[in-house]
Amino acid sequence: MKIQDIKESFFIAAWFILLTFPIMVIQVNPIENIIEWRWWNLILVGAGSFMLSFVWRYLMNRKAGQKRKESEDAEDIPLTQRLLRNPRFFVPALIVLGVFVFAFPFLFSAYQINIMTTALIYVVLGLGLNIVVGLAGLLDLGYVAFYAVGAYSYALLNHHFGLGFWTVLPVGAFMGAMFGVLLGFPVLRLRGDYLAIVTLGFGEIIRLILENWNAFSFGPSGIANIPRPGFFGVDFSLEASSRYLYFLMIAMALFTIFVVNRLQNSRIGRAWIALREDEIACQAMGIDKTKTKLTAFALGATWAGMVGVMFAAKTTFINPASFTFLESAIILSIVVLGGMGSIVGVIIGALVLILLPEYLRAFSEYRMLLFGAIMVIMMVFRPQGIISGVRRTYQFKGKGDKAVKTRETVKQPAPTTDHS
Amino acid sequence: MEPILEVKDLTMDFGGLRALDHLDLEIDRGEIAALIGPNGAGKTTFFNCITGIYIPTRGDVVISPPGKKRERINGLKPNHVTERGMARTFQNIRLFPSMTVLENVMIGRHCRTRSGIAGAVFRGPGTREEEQAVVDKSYEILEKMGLSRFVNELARNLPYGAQRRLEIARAMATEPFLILLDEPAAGMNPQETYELDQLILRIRDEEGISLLLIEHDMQLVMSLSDRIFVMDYGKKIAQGTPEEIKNNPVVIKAYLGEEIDA
Amino acid sequence: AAQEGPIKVGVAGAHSGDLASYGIPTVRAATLVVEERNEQFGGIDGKKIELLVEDDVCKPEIATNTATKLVSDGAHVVIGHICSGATKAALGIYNDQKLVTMSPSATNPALTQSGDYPNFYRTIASDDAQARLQVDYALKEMGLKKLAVIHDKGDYGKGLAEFAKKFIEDEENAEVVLYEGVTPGAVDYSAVVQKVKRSDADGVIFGGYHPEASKIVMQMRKKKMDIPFISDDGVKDDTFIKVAGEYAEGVYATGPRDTSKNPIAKKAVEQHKAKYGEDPGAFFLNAYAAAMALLNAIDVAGSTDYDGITKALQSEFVATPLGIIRFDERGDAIGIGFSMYQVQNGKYVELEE
Amino acid sequence: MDWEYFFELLLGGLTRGSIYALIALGYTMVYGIIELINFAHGEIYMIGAFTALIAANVLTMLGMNELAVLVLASVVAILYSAAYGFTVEKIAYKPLRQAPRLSPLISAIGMSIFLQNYVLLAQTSDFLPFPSLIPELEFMEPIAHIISSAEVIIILTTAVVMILLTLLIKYTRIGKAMRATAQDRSMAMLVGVNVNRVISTTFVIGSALAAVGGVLIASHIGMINFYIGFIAGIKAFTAAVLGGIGSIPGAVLGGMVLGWTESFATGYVSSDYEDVFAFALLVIILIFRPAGILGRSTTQKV
Amino acid sequence: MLKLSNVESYYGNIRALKGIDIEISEGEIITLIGANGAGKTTTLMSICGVVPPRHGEILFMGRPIHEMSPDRIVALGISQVPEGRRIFPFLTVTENLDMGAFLRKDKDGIKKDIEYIYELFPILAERRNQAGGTLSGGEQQMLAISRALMARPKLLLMDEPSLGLAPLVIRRIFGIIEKINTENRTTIFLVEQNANLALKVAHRGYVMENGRVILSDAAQNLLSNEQVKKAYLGV
Ligand SMILES: Nc1ncnc2c1ncn2[C@@H]1O[C@H](COP(=O)(O)OP(=O)(O)OP(=O)(O)O)[C@@H](O)[C@H]1O
Ligand SMILES: Nc1ncnc2c1ncn2[C@@H]1O[C@H](COP(=O)(O)OP(=O)(O)OP(=O)(O)O)[C@@H](O)[C@H]1O
Ligand SMILES: [Mg+2]
Ligand SMILES: [Mg+2]
Repeated sequence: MKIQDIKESFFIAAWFILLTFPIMVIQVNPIENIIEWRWWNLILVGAGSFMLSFVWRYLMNRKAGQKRKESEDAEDIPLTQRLLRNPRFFVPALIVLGVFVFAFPFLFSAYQINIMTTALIYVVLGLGLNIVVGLAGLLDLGYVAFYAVGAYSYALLNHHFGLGFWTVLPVGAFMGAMFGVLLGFPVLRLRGDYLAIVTLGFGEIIRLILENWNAFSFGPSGIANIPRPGFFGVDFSLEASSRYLYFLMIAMALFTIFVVNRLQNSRIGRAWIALREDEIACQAMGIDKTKTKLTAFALGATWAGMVGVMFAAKTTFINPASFTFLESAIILSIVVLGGMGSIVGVIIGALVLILLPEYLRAFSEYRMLLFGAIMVIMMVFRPQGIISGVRRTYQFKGKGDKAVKTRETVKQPAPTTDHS
Repeated sequence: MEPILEVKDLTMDFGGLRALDHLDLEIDRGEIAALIGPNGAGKTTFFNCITGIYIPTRGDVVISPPGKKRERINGLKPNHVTERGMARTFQNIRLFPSMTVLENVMIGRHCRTRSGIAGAVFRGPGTREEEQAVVDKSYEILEKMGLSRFVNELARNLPYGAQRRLEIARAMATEPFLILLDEPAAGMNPQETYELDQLILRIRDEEGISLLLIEHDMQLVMSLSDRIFVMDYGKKIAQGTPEEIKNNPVVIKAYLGEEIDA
Repeated sequence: AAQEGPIKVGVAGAHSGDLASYGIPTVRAATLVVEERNEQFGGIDGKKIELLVEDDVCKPEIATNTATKLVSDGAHVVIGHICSGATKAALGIYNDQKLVTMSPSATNPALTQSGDYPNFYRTIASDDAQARLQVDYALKEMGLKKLAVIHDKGDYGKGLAEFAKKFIEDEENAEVVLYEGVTPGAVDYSAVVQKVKRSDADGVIFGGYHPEASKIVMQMRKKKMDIPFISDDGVKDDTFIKVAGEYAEGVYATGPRDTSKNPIAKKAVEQHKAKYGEDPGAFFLNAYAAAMALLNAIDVAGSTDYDGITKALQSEFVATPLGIIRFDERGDAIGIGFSMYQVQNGKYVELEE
Repeated sequence: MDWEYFFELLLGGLTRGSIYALIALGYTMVYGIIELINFAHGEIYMIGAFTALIAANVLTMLGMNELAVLVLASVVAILYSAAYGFTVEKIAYKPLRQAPRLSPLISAIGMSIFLQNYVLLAQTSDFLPFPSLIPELEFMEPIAHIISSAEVIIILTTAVVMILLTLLIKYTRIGKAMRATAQDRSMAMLVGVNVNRVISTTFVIGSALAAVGGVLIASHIGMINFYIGFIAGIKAFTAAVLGGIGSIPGAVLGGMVLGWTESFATGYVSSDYEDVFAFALLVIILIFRPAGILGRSTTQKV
Repeated sequence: MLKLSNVESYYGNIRALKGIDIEISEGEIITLIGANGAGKTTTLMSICGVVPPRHGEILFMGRPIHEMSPDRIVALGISQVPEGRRIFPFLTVTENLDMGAFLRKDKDGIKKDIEYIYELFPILAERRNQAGGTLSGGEQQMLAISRALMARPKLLLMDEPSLGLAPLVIRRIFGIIEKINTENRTTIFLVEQNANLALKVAHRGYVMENGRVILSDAAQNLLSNEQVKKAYLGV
């Protein structure tokens, strides 16, 4: 068995040496017509892939083994879920977390506060997109467009009319919703990936218009000097204003969690999930497909619009470069990686994906390489996301009794690529 | 007898293929009717046409819900048809597989409840009451259908027969006056079929819901139906009581075969 | 304030992502300058100089993180950022902390002209200065009348083109017959080239970088259009000549004056080749100059004190690869002359005025 | 109407469209079989171009003649792209066969980021001039100002590849296996299709096509860097969807429509908004034909 | 011919088969009956390798097949009429039949067999160029059976072949089952809800409950077994 593994790893190492040979070893300089042979890399690749193949195999075996270990009757609930359900653990944990969240900006540097605020922005974005993708099952690759709408609403309204942050915050949310409906109407009858490409296109259209229509949006040079949110006219130092923004974002995130959680367990939320599962059956159950999808779309967009205002206020400068497709892709990754349909999952996903590149700064130029690799590895070894969604369950005592208690336990397998 | 569903001259073409051919049909209030016919006769297509999934090439579909006005419903979207009180099940089971059994039924209550986004967020007393009522009513239906022990199971993990019953439960949750069942007994063993038989009778007798079922299990059809319609090649070739149909030579030739195992 | 420990120089810019090629040369330039200084003089006043290199991918929102990181890590001055947008976003933070910031490549005029960023300096001419030179050259030296102005929709290219357009329109006997943006990275620019042809322009002014310029020039020349092509600093890059090959002949580009004869510039390029085995990339010399100017200012001021550095930057001339420079109150470099270059026999040659 | 201008725009659009189509073909094949928007496809194309560049330079140094360089460099690029495609599938997608629908998509995005940075780090961030491998044909000289040899070759290659692929899918055994796998994977197993091999083959063919595109397009444009795959990928994806994703002729038609839209939009309106037009057209077409121009209708029998 | 010993199969971590022993000799018709969710479908899928067993052994003509991939198992001569029909929705009827013969090389033979199928099921002939996905339920079922026959298998696994078929057609199908069994000596493993019919054509039968085989006997005996009668034959 061991010999077999080593053999296989040798083969893998040989394959990767061969595979990476031209790119890793040969460096051509067509301008000077020099070719440099970096043989040393060959050894690096060989040794690296040899080692990694063992790690990979180990992890693969573990993944397979994990399934096997759980016996037939064991409750199929992951540890995290069990902990979350246990009030003895849950309540103190929540308190500790609350204290930490509150103390955070007083313990860490402005930089840490700043990136945490950014991460919180993405938490809200992720939760917003989760409504669209995770609950309603509409693959939206242009979500960042609504974020841009919010950000530009603030920047432009402030620039032209001097409107303040608090005035524009609801306006931004409203504009997001408007654009959500605007896009939603024509395209919601599209299925799956066709919807994906159209939303991607829509996202690009918005960005391109912002980039090209100078008279309206100031083009690629963007809008500067956007004021930070005010607090009864108090002027803040950088440090203090970072803290203020942080707490604003915490509040916004809590608000989002509250609303999304309620929506998810409501009549509308159920309709979204049902729509994701089977459109035809849904209609046959009396659900208006278009209206329901549209609400999901518009609601998702509302959060993006709202948090877009926040974004503009935080960076104090915006230009179209912040709203590229890659941004949408990252937000989508947050949702999927965290675990579709799970609020806790999305929060963790956002923290991981946004803080990761920041903490990977230590690896300087290898930062994004590692980031990409980690995305792949996380998906391969945890395809259902960090935390998988759960369905609400109800307890009944007996015939004719009222539902007495509600809690979430049944693990919800995300929809698979089943062709049946 | 007061008809609650009247179909006149219903025709459906798929390209060159005429799946329904000038079909006329009536269902009376409180009736259990059956629609039978060879494979490919157009039975499922008939369901699809009257429930708004397909738009028929021509013809009229008129409903007269008890206590409400007569209404022409062709061209309505499926959800509107359901709102007006016609619910259905599917030949290939179409549940919401990763929702729980209770939630599947709760979805059926959707068109009979109203709370919107604001209600969901603020969760005022009205919404809470409505939600509680949805849960209670859904559970009640599940109990009636003998599914209460599965409430919190995911629909996809249910045995086949239970899934069929769940589909019926879900349809009942929409408070229909007429339920259309497409091969409800398919994949059930005789024992389960017998239970289904009893269940359908109970639905009619206790809830006062009329039923139209498509079925190939003649034993079930003959024992349940008040009236049977027979289709072949998109046309109605016969109609009558089980006795009449059993002995109708046209039906025997086209569908039943020489002897019946009933 | 006098401080213990090393002097920390932040270097911020795009080091990954699609714009990495504009940010990485700056890191290398700063590294070379600082290494040399540390080796030869043991730093400044006996204090070693340390670099804090941070990536901002040219995105404003990341740039604010980068900036706070540099601030938190105790940077004393910053070289960067690379893109004007990111620079603007970051400057607010540096300004609050009173950190002198010097960009080798952010050309947006507002950075110095708006007065919003007193802590900002740059070793590159602003868009309007370049555009001025392009237009003057086209109209006065070459006598062109009908100009097509093309840009790459980017911050830099479009900013420049806007100015060029304005300047041309301000003149009496010249007009802009076509004003158009091309999409960077597109596979083919033939439609735009056709459009230029149809517009009957007698010259093209281009704002943007060399990859787009070379594609447009090649397609123009292949379609037998020989009208002059006047572009900017982003095109004055040897890669352009290499890529466009024979088609590059005759193309004009503006750029900092006479660097090829400047001994410091020669040395800098040599150093780069020795260490990295290739020719330096975009804005390398600007960054080299920025690093030298900042270190010199710290040296002169005797501390990393904001006011001291500011004063030194604005009063002391320093010899850099771009010439002997100092900065005006707004932060633009004085002494970086701009010249027009033309590709002749496969080389950029400075045109005497 | 200025017919010459129109005609030139038409030709320009044709070239551009062929380029999109060539990459879109690989996209559509992969999508067709595992319903995965393979965001890493653009990177495979980029790696193909890089490998060709490296090979061409090495071979030229070794003193080979032009034709030999063209042929050998292309072969090397095709082999390597195919190998990369194969490896990527094995690492990033195969373990996700049973996973939720969107997981492989995220894996693909991660892969795309990884490959971009891999080339960025191992090679350079700068643009590199790409040798014009495609020779200028003598007999084309008189019309060279209208259409270059390289453009003609790109258009022809696209046409030939499309026809070959259509035949492959329609009539060969592997083609049948591909279609079956695409429609119902476990049923395909049950009629004896080796699904893993079919999927691998699809990736290999799609990636090889990306390399063909890489070589042709890079030598047409004359330069490459590590980022070219991204834009090409998005455009190709759009083209594939426009034509009806999963359909081979659809990918080509989609590419053409996209190319022409951009060309005419630039020519008659403004290139500022060429992409806006392209995406707007996409939206409009999909509203009227929700499955793309040649896509099969998605109406389901219930 | 086929021997399952102590086979255990899982869906994720649900143990659907809890140690199954089944033996089938060449030329037999064997039927497997059991309530919904007993694990009948899982048994067939385990034989074919789509749901590979985690424990136990499956021998086909003396060769262990429990670790083989489905395509190799199929190549040994096993084909299946799967539950839920699994018609390739965008292939035409003819193409679907053609896929059934994927592993066969004899072009002429395939052609002849397709014609033969069209004789058996004239409705399919009428629909030959229609996409499989738009067929009616029963038409699809006929197609699924025909597709499996196209492979000319040594062992034919049928999962509820009568599902959704008209009474006339059901009789025809069972006629075909007996015919290919006697004429081609095809071994048949039949899963049926319609236990009455199934036990009439079968030689032997197994009864499953809850992932286990609880009873096996000659078909006649099962038909008269009180327990079976009560649970599966509906009195
Ligand atoms: N969308 C469609 N496109 C083309 N033909 C269709 C379509 N839907 C149904 N048909 C055809 O119409 C005919 C009637 O189909 P339908 O499903 O109504 O039959 P059915 O009576 O329900 O048969 P079964 O008992 O087998 O379910 C069939 O021959 C079928 O092939
Ligand atoms: N894809 C699946 N995922 C999880 N559990 C499954 C899956 N398929 C079947 N099961 C479970 O495995 C058990 C056996 O199912 P199987 O389909 O083999 O039963 P069956 O005897 O064929 O029943 P039926 O008569 O309903 O077809 C059941 O409890 C079922 O819930
Ligand atoms: Mg039917
Ligand atoms: Mg079964």
